Amino acid sequence: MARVEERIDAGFASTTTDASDHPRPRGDLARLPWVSFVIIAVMVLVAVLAPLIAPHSPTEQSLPDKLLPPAWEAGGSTKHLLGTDVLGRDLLSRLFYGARVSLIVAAVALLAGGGIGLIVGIVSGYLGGRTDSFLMRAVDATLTFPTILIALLLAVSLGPGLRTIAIAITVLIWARFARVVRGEVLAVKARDFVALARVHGCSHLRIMAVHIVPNVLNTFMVLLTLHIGFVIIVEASLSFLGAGIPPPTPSWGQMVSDGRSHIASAWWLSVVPGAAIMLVVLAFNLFGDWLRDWLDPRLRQV
Amino acid sequence: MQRFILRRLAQSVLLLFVLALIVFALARVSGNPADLLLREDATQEDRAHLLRALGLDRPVHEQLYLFISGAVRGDLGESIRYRKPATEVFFERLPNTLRLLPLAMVGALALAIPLGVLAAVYRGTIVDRVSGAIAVLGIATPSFWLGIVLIYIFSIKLGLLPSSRMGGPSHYVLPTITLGLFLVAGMMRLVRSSLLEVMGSEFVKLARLKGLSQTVVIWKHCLRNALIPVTTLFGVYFALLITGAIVTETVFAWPGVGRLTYEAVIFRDYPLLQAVILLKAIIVLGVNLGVDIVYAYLDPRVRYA
Amino acid sequence: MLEDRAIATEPLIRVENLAKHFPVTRGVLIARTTGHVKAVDGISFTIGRQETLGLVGESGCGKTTTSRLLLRLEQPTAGRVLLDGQDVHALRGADLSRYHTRVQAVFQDPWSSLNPRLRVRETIAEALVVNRRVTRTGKLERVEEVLHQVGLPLSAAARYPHEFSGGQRQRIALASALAAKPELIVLDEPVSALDVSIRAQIMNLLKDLQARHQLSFLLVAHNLATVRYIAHRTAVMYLGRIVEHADTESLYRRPLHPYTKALFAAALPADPDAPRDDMILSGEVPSPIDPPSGCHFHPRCPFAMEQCSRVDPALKAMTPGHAVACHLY
Amino acid sequence: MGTDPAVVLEVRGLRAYLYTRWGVVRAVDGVSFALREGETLGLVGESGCGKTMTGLSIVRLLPEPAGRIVEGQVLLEGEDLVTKSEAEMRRVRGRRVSMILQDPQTSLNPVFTIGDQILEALRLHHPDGESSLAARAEEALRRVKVAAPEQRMRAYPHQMSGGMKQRVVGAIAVAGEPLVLIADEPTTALDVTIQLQYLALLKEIQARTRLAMLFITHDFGIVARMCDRVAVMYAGRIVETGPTRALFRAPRHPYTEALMASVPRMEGSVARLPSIEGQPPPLHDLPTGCRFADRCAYVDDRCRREYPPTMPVGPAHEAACWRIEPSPPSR
Repeated sequence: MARVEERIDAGFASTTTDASDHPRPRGDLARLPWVSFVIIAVMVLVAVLAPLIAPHSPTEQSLPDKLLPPAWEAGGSTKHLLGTDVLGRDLLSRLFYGARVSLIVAAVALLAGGGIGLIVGIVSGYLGGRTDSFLMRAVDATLTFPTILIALLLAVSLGPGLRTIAIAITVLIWARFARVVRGEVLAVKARDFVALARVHGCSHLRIMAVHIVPNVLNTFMVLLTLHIGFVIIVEASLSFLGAGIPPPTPSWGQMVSDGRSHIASAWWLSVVPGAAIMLVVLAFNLFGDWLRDWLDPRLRQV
Repeated sequence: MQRFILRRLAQSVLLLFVLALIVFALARVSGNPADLLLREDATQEDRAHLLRALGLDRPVHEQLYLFISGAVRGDLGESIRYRKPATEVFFERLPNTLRLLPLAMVGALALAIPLGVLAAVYRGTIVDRVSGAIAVLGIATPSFWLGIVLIYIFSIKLGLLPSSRMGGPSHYVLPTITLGLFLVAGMMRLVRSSLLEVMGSEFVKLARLKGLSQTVVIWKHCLRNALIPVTTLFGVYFALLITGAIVTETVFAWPGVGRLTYEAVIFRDYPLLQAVILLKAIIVLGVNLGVDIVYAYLDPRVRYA
Repeated sequence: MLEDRAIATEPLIRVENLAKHFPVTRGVLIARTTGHVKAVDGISFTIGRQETLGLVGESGCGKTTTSRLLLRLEQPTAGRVLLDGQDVHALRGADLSRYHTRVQAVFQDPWSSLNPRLRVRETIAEALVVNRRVTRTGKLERVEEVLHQVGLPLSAAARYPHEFSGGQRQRIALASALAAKPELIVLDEPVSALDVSIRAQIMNLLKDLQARHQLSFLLVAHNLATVRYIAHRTAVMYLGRIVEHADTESLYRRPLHPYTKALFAAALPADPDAPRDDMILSGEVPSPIDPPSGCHFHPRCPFAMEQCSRVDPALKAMTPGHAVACHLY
Repeated sequence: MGTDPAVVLEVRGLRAYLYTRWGVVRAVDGVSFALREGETLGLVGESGCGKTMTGLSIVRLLPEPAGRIVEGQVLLEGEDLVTKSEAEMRRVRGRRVSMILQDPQTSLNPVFTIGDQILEALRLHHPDGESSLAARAEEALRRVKVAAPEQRMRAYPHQMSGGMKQRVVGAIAVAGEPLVLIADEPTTALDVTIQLQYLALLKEIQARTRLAMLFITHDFGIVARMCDRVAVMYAGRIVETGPTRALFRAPRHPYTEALMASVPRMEGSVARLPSIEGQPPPLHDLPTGCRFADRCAYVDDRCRREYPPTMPVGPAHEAACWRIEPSPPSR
């Protein structure tokens, strides 16, 4: 066991070492946020199995059944557990299919945006110099600019759809990843084992692949998890503004938007999908927080 | 200091230019921009006429020159929906947004800083947990949904507050809460974590060793250091507010530039959207410049660099 | 290797007029050079086979930059580093690969010098894997050999760095330096980050390894007692220059340069009855961006003469093997 | 012994633990010593032996919320500091007990000028007019030999060298004319020639003010130069205390003996240093017996079973080891 007390006089913190140099505190795995974990698991299952478990088609209209309240309200029926919308479509089924959209968009956008951010961060941090200052300027510009406007612009010029929204969210998040990853790369690069790798004669490629990337991967994973919720909210907001996945494909943001004009008479149309968004985002965020504390306690709020 | 400001100014202008290029290019990737401008029932003659009028039949570099020189003069095209110059529409709506934004910003700061400080000072206690829960919920709640829920509860069920449009002070309550809440959450966590970091530093120990009380040390020595990251992020927060205003103004039918953005999207009014984007960019960049100056004042290490 | 041994008279390392100036720049987009930090400013020395050269001085004197130049971690502004007569910075291809096995390093902070994601055996074998074709078994055999040499159990090979204490980590770092059978190991403050009770363990280990494997060391350190214990010869640096250079015994018994005297006087002997010939220097080390004219030490020197501020003193041999750069001699 | 100066600070059976995620770290685990007026006591030990925590316990500034004083007394002129309220402690800190921290680079607040930070300390101790304070602050800087104090008052910490900053920290520490100064490795971050300047400065201040100094260090050279008496700490406990000369001439605890022998000397070369094998036990998992037992050359069964009592071995010299024959202190 490495010794905790070697650091006590230094006040527990050392800037030259990272979390994996410390013994893991006992019992942290047991503090896994089970509730979050279950919510995430249910959402993934529902999204994958939507065609099998959805009681109705999400797009099938049935005007006689329109605006039915949820089963527990007066006038509701067990046929439509969460009621129906203005076109008589089953809310629960739409909710299930909406989960798919949220997850697909999150996966595509995080893979693209996170990937670009990871590469930019590593290149920028490792090479340094002019490449670094140029890339970081671009990052700063993207971060201080209300990038969602670009997303709206894309939606109008390219037409809404999965591709547009994926590009839009990629533009929105790559800079956040790039900045944090670069910071980590700089910290890792300053450590002696990288200089020693050069003394050993490692090529730049090997130094990056063996010595740098594995040491920023924890941070990257945490960052990825912490951004799932963010991406889901952005996707929902874009859908709400009419710049997301076009109808009739159901998405949660669009469902909230559709229900808005009936809020006085059919509150569930907006409230239920919105609550779903909140619950899922909450679950992902708590899970990400836990993962951060466990893997990378140094990574503060980003 | 002056050189620093000049350099930032030059960077901002460069950034605007890049943005203008993006706007210009996006209008053309999906075909001829004229098609974005024409109504659905337009004829071939209408189209040809429009092409000539806007110079879209000329080579691309000439089009770019026309676009940029027009933009510099403040001419960003005519809104399709309003049949007026897009800039004029924007500036008609801007005052309404400017009534809302500062309220939300000040409200968020007034709530986030004390809460963040309390959470840091009473770390691990119930105060910390409650404010932590507020932060987590605030971040997870989509603000468009929050707006709707607030309308349902306070306007429809309780009938206490107006649900939409501008008016007396009561009209400001719900939009301000909706716009400010997610800011409160983010800022509070930032204040807490940066304050905790500062509180662990050696100079805080030294200040305590002088015999200063914990309260004086926190408010005098720590907060100023802890607010430096908050100040640097002020620009980001402002950008977030501009973004948030789109959704909030849409939900509350608030006739500001946020709602205007939504209308431009819904009605596919490309000239209006590009004007809104470029003008908002100018505002955001201006605010960022101001933030840099304040930051230099707060941190002597930057001032004397 | 055979042809290297042929030139028996040639020292292993010969450093000639080595200099490293770092530009000081202002501005971000259009960088202008406003001056140079003369970290190393024209130094020469040799390291023989199985010899330890100690390099001492205060922070900013250029001792670490010198060690980084020898390791090819920096490119020199002027001068050369010769390994067996070959310019180290001109090496390419297979020669370069061979250099990387011949010259190794151990750094100060054992918490920073091991990759936390690699098992100990991978860290140790790195120089072998990169520079030589080794089989998996050959690699593991060598790892076990060096683990044994540095006094660690063989079970350490499969573990990760975080399972070890500072002293054990420094042993791993040493094992990793030994793996490729080097001739020179650059030791940059190898014990100063360790606890007092651990330091002697590592220093003794270094001496044993040198005797057993015919190693040469360049020892960079600020602790004079450590240098005295390990180094055969010692060079004292001040603001990028060597001010005195001698056999360790001769230097410690009779330091000549006023700076060396002050430095030795400031090193407090662990003896309450030691004579206190205090020579407290006034002021601080000047900035290496704009070092004083003439002898760099003259503004702080109690014996400064008129010519000291004008003429830069050259290293003069006072006795065989004892050279000093001072106008007093 | 009747002519001895008065005891100003006495620590009795102090235990200060840290409650961490790794378990309870017994950083200070039964520490006792006394400090007299005008005297310098060296507290020597390796990193992680609890010497810094001892210093922080005295001023009641243990890291929060992990650190807590569990047991014992800290008597300043007979008053127990452990039972004092935070408000009472505030009047103790700076005025009666001061402390200099290890790292001058982070000890000063980067956003305030040097002048502000000195004035802040002075204002607490002299609630009189502002104009006389400025003069006092310049005087304080002059006393720690900072050149051009009028200009330095307006400087920010990042504009000064490490040595200069540590002088400013020193000026702040003695601004309230305290009885006791705790110096926690004040020169570790400084170069040797600057270290000597600083040590000389501390001696000078002490001679002028009859300050009692607790000097925390790991360097026997500094102890030999600065201290009248030494306490050697190992794994949370003091294992040997004695007058500096006696302890250097004849260390009685095996740890002190081995540690002193393992330090290379400036004077005279040795062929081979005797070294202490192994490493100190982890403070969150201490053995029941003597904590040095695993590394001790003279270890026997009793050492592993029972912690040895502290026994006198000479005038004002005591050690905690079973090998010491219990005998009355020679007078």
